[in-house]
Amino acid sequence: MKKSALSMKQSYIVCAVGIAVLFGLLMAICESGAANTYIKGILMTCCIAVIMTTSLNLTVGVLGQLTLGCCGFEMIGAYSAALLSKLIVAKGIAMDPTARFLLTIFVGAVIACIFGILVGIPALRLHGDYLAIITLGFGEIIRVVLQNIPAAGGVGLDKGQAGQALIGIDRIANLYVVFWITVVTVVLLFMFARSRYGRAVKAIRDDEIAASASGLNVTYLKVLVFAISAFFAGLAGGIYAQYMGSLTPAYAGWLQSTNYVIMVVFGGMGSLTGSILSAIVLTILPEALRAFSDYRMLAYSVVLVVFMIFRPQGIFGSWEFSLPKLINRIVYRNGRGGAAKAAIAAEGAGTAGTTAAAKSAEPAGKEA
Amino acid sequence: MSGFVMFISQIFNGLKIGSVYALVALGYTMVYGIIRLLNFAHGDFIMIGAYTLMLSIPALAAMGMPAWTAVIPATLVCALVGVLVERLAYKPVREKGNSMTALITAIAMSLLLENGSQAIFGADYKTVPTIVSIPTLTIGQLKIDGATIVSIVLGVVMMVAMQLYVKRTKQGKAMRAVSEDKEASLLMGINVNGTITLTFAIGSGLAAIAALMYCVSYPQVSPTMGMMLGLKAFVAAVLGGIGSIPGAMVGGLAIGLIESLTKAYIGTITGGVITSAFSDAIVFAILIIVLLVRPSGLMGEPETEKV
Amino acid sequence: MAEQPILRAEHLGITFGGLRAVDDFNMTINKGELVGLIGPNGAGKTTVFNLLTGVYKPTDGEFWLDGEKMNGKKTYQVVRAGIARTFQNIRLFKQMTVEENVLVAFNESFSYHMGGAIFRTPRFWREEREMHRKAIDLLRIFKLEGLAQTQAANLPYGAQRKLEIARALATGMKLLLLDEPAAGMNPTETEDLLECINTIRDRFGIAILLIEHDMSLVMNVCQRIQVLDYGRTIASGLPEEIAHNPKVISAYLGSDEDGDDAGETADGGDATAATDGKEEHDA
Amino acid sequence: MNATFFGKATAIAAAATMMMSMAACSGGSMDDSGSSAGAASGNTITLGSITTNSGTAAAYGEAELKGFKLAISEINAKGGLNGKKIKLESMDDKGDATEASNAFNKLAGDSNVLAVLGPTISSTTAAVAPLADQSKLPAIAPAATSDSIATGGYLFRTCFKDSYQGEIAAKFAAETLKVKKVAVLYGTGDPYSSGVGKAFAAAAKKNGLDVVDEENSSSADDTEYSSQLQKIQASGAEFLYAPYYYSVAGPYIIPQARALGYKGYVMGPDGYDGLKLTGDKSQYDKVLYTTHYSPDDTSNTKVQDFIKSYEKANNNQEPNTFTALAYDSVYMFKQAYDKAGKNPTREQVRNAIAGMSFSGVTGKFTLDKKGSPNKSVIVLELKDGKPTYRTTIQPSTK
Repeated sequence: MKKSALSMKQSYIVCAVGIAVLFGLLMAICESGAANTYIKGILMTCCIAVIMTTSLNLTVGVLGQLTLGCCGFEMIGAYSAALLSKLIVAKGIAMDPTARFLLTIFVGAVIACIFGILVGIPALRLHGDYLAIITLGFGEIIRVVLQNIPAAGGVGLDKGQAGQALIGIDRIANLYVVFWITVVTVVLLFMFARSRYGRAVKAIRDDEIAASASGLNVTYLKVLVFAISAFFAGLAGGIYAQYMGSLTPAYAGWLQSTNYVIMVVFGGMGSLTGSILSAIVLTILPEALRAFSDYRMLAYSVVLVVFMIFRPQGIFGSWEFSLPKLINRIVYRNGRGGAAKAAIAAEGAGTAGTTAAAKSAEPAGKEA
Repeated sequence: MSGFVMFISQIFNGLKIGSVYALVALGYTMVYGIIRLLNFAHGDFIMIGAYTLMLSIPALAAMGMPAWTAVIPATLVCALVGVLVERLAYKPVREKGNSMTALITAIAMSLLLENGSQAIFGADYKTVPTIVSIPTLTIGQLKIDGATIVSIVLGVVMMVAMQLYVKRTKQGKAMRAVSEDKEASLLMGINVNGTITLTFAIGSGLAAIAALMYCVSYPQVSPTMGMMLGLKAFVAAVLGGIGSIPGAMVGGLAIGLIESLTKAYIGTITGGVITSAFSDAIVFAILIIVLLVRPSGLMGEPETEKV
Repeated sequence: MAEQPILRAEHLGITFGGLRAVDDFNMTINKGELVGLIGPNGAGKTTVFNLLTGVYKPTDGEFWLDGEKMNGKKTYQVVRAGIARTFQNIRLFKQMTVEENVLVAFNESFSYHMGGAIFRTPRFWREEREMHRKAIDLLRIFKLEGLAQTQAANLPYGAQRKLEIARALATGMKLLLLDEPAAGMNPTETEDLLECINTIRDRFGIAILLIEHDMSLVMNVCQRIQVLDYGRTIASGLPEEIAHNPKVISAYLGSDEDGDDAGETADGGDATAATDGKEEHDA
Repeated sequence: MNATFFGKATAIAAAATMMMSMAACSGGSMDDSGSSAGAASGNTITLGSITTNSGTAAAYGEAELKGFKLAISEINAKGGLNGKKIKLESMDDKGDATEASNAFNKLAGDSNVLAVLGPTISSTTAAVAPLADQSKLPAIAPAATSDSIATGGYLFRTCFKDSYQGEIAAKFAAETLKVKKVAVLYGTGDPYSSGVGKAFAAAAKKNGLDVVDEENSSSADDTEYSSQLQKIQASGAEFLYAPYYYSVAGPYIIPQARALGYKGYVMGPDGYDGLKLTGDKSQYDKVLYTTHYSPDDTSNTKVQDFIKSYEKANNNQEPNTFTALAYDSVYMFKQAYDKAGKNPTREQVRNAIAGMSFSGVTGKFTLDKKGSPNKSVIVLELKDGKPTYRTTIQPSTK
C-alpha cells in the first residue's frame, strides 16, 4: 500500500491554506484597484458559474443523469431571492445588506430545492435522453410561467408587469461574500461526494440494478442528488439576481441550461475540480474572444467542437486535481498521479495495518 | 362560423405546423434510431437546406426550371453537410467519448452552423421566393391550406418509404443491425461506418425536404431558424418514441395539434386563468405526462434492462 | 428441520403478459444450508431470483425471510432484510475501485448522516476507518485484498465473479443467491470458487441458494437440489436422488449435462406450455 | 461530544461572522463608482457600442450596428468632432444580460470611452441601466422600448416607449379609422411585444373601443399564428393590433390572417419598419404602422440623405427602424458633445444629453425627465407593398 506523505490533517491544512492564498490574491487585486468593475464582474460571473457547474456535475457527472433544466431552478432561486429582497425593503424591515443577501439567497435556494424535489420524484423514473427532454420541458414551463406572473416583471411585487424584465433589484452581492459562498459550496459538494453518499451515487451511475441489489434506495438517492443540485442552482440564482440587478424569464430556458451542461462535460464528468476549471475557462473564453469581434461566437463554437473531438472526456476526465497530492509529488516525489483515490482511503490504508478477525458483514447466523 | 367548423379549422391549423414538425422529426429519429445520438444540429441542417433553396431558386428559375426543383441541390448540400459533420466531428467523438460528449458535440456543432451561416449570410431575415402556390381548398366555410395537405402527404410518403427502406432493403437491414450491436455487425461483415454515414446522408437529405415544406408555409430564412424548429421537432420525435419512424410522424402531428388546440381553447376551458400565452408550457406539460405514463413515447419500443 | 427456516416460499408464481414464467414455486432453506436450483435454460431459475429479490413482484404466492413476509417489498428493502444476490451477467460498479464496490454494499452499516459527512465528524472518521478495515478483511477471504485499489473493470473475469460475491456478503445478508457463479470459469477457477463458497458458508453460517449449470459443482457442494422446468418444480431432493430422477433426466435429455440448449430440445414432460418468450424474461 | 467537532462549529461560526464583516471592505463591493471618468484626450473620441450580434435577436443588433457605423463614418468624413475622429469600440452581448453587463463594465473601465450606444434589446438594457448610473457613463439605447427600464439617469433612449405607441395606435384606430371592434395579439415572451400590446388593449378600452379578442403567443418568434388569428377572425374584429417585429408580421402574421379570410386592418408598432413581404402584395393592403419617419417624406432632407447613404453603403438594401434609431443615437451624441464644451467628461456629456432637443431622421423631439423622447408619430400605410405616408400624430402634452 502506498503511504501518503501528508497526513489527513496536513492535507486539510494544505487545502485551507490554498483557499486562503486564493482569497488573499482576490483581496489584493480588488483592494489595490488592479481589478476594475469589469474584472470583478467577470470574477463574480465565474463564481456563479462554478456553483452552477459543480452542483450540476453532481447530477450529470456523478449520478450520470443528463438534465437540461438547471437554469429553471436557477431562475426560481433568482426570482424568489429578488422578490424577497424587494419585499423586505418594501416592508421597511431594517436589515444589514449582507444579512439580507445571505437570507434571500438561502430562501431562494430552499424554494428551488423544493421544486427540485417535486420535479425529481416523477422525472427521475426516466433515463438518459428522456430525462433530458423532460427536464428541458420543466425549464421551459418555468420560463413561460415566469413571463406570465405580473409580480415577477417590471419593478415587481404589486406594481409588477408580466412579460417585462424584473428590474430594480438591489445589487448587494459582494464579491468577497460570493467567493466564500462558492468555496463553501465546493467544499460541501466534495464532502458529499467523498462520503458513503457519494459512493452510493457513483454506484447508481455505474449500475442501477446492482446498486439496488446492494441495498441502496436508488429513488431516494437520485431525488436527493437532484434536490442538492437544485438547491445550489437556486443559490447561484439568488447571487445572480443580486449581482445583475435585473432578471429576465428567458434565462430559465434550455439554451442557458445547455451552456452549463457544456461546462460540465468540458471539465470532465464527475470531476468537481474539472468543473471549476471549465466554468472559469468557458466564462472567460467569450470575453477573451472579443478580439474576433464579429466572428466571436463562431470562434467559440469552433473551440468547443475541436476540443470535443480531441478530448471528449473533458479537461480532467474523471480525475480530480488535489493540492495535497501535488505537494506530495513535488516535495516527497512519492505521490501517485493518475487514478485519484479518496483521501479517506489513503488515510484508512495507513491504519489498516493490523488484521482483525473476519467479523465484517454481520451474518445472520450469529443473531439466531 | 359555427363552433364545429371552427374546431375543424383549428385541427387543420395544427396539422399545418405539425406536418412540418413531423418531417423534421423524421430526420431526427432516423439518426437516433441508428446511433442513439440526439443530433441537436438537425434543426440547423434545415436552416442550411432553406438557405440553399433561397439561393438556388433564382438560379434555377433563370434556367427555366420550376422552383421546387431547388430541392435537389438542397438535398445534395444537406446530405453533404450531414456527412461532413458526421465524419469530422461525431465519428471521432463517438469512438473516444460517451453519449454525453456526443450530445455536447452536437450542441456545439449546432452553434457552429448557426454562427457560421450568420458570418456568411448575415443575421437578418431573408425571404424565400414563392416556391409553389398551392391553392387553398374551400369546403363551405372551411378553408384548408393546400400546403398543409401536401406536407402531410409528403410526410406519409416519406415515412412509408423510410420504413420500407429500413425494413426491406439490404442497407436498411444493415442499419438496424448497426443500431442493435455495432461489434456484432462488424463481425457479420457490415461496413459499420459506411452505414452510419449513409444514415446521416439520408437523415440530412430529409432535412432538405423538410426545409422545402417549411419554406412553402413559412417563406423566410435566418441563421437561427433551426433552433426552435429543431427543439419542437425533437420534442415531437421523443413524444412519438424516438427511433420509431411512424412515431416521428405521429409525434409531429400531435405536437402541432396540441399547440393549435391549446392556443384556441385553453382560455375558454380554464375561464381565462391560463391563456394562449401558455401554449409552449402546455406542450411540454403534455409531453411530460405522456412520458411518465409511457416512458418510451407513444410508439417507441420499451427499453427493458435484462436482469 | 425443527428450527425456523431462513427462507420459506409458498406457491410463488409470476405471469408476464399471459406467459406463466414461474408457477407454484415452493422452497424452504434452513440456516447454513446450501441448496441448488437447476434446470434447463429458460426454466425460470433467474426469474425465481428476481422474485426473491423484489425485482419482479410475484403475481401470486408469498415468501418469508426469517419469518418476515417479503413479497411486495422493493429490492433494497429485501436486501436490507437479508437477501443478497449476484448476477448471471456480472454487474459490478465498473468505474469504482474493488474496495469501493464493497463499501457501497456496507452503506447501510454506516450510521453517520449527511451532516456527519459534511462536517467530517469524529463518527465519520471512525466509521470510515472501520468500514475500510472490514472491507479489506472481506476481500482477504477472496484473496482480493491486494487489488483493493484497482478499478473493478480491470479485474480478471474470475476475480470479478468473486468480487460480486464479496459485495453481496457485505450487505450483511442471511441468504445469498448465487446466479451461475462458475459460468465462464476454467476448472482451476471453479475449484477456487468452490473453496470460497465453502469458506463463506462455514465462516458466516449463512444459507446459500445456487443456480449453476456446472453439474459437478452442484453435486459437490449442494445439500439439496430443486429442479425447475418450464417454470415448474419437477423434482427436489438430495443430489443423488436428483441424479437418478427420470423426470430430470428427461428434462435434460438429448443435451449435454450442462443443459445449454435443453429448453429447446427437451420434451418438457408434464410441464406447462411455454414459448420462446420465456427466454426473454429469464435472461 | 468531541472537541474537534465543536472546534469546527466554532470555525464555521467565525467564518460566517467574517463574511458579514468582509462586506464592509470596499474591494468586494460591485458598485464602486468608477474613477476612470476622466476626459478623453488625444485625437480620437471613443464611443462604445453594445449590440446583440449573435443569437436569435442578432438581426436587430446587426441593423443597429450598421446605423452606428454609417453615422460615424459620415461624421468622420466631415472632419469628426472638434477635429477629432470617432472610433467605435463595438461589443456583442449575445442577447444575454450577463454578457451585456460585462461588455458595459469593460467599456466603463476604458477611460477613453466617452459614451455607449446600445444595448439592443430590453432585457440587456435593463441589466445595463444600473451600471450606467453607477459608473457614470452615459448610454443611449436606440431601441430599448420597455416602459420598465430605469432611464433618465445616465441611460437615455431614442425610441418611443412601449406604452406611448400602444396608446397612439388605439387613439388612431378610434379617431381616424373609426373602427369599433378591435382585437390584439401579442407575444408574452417578448417585453416589447407584450408591453405595446397590453398598452394598446388598455388604451383601446379607454377610447371606447370594443376589444373583442385578446390573444397571446408564448414567444414573439413563433411561426404559426393561425389558431389565434382564426379566433380573431371569428370574433368579428375589424382592426387587429399585432405588435411584433417585421420578421414575424411580414411573412407570418399578415399572410396567415389573410389566408383565414380576415379582411380588416392590421396595425403594428415601429417594429414593422422594413416589413418582409412574401407572396401576393395585395394581402398587405390595409396594413398600417406607427413609426418615426416616412421614407417618401421628401420635405425632410435628413430622411432622404439617410436612406440614400445607407443604400449606397449596403448594396441598395433598405434601412429599417433599428438602423434609423441607431443612426440618430450617434447624432444625439454629436449634438451633446458639441454642446458640452471642449474635451467634455462623461458627466458633461450626460448633462448635455439630458433634456436635449434633437431633430433627426426619426423626428423632432425633446427628451423628457425620464430620458425618453417625446416625439411625433408617423403613421404609414402599405400601398401596393410600399409604405406610404398616412398621417402624423403630435405628442400629447402630458
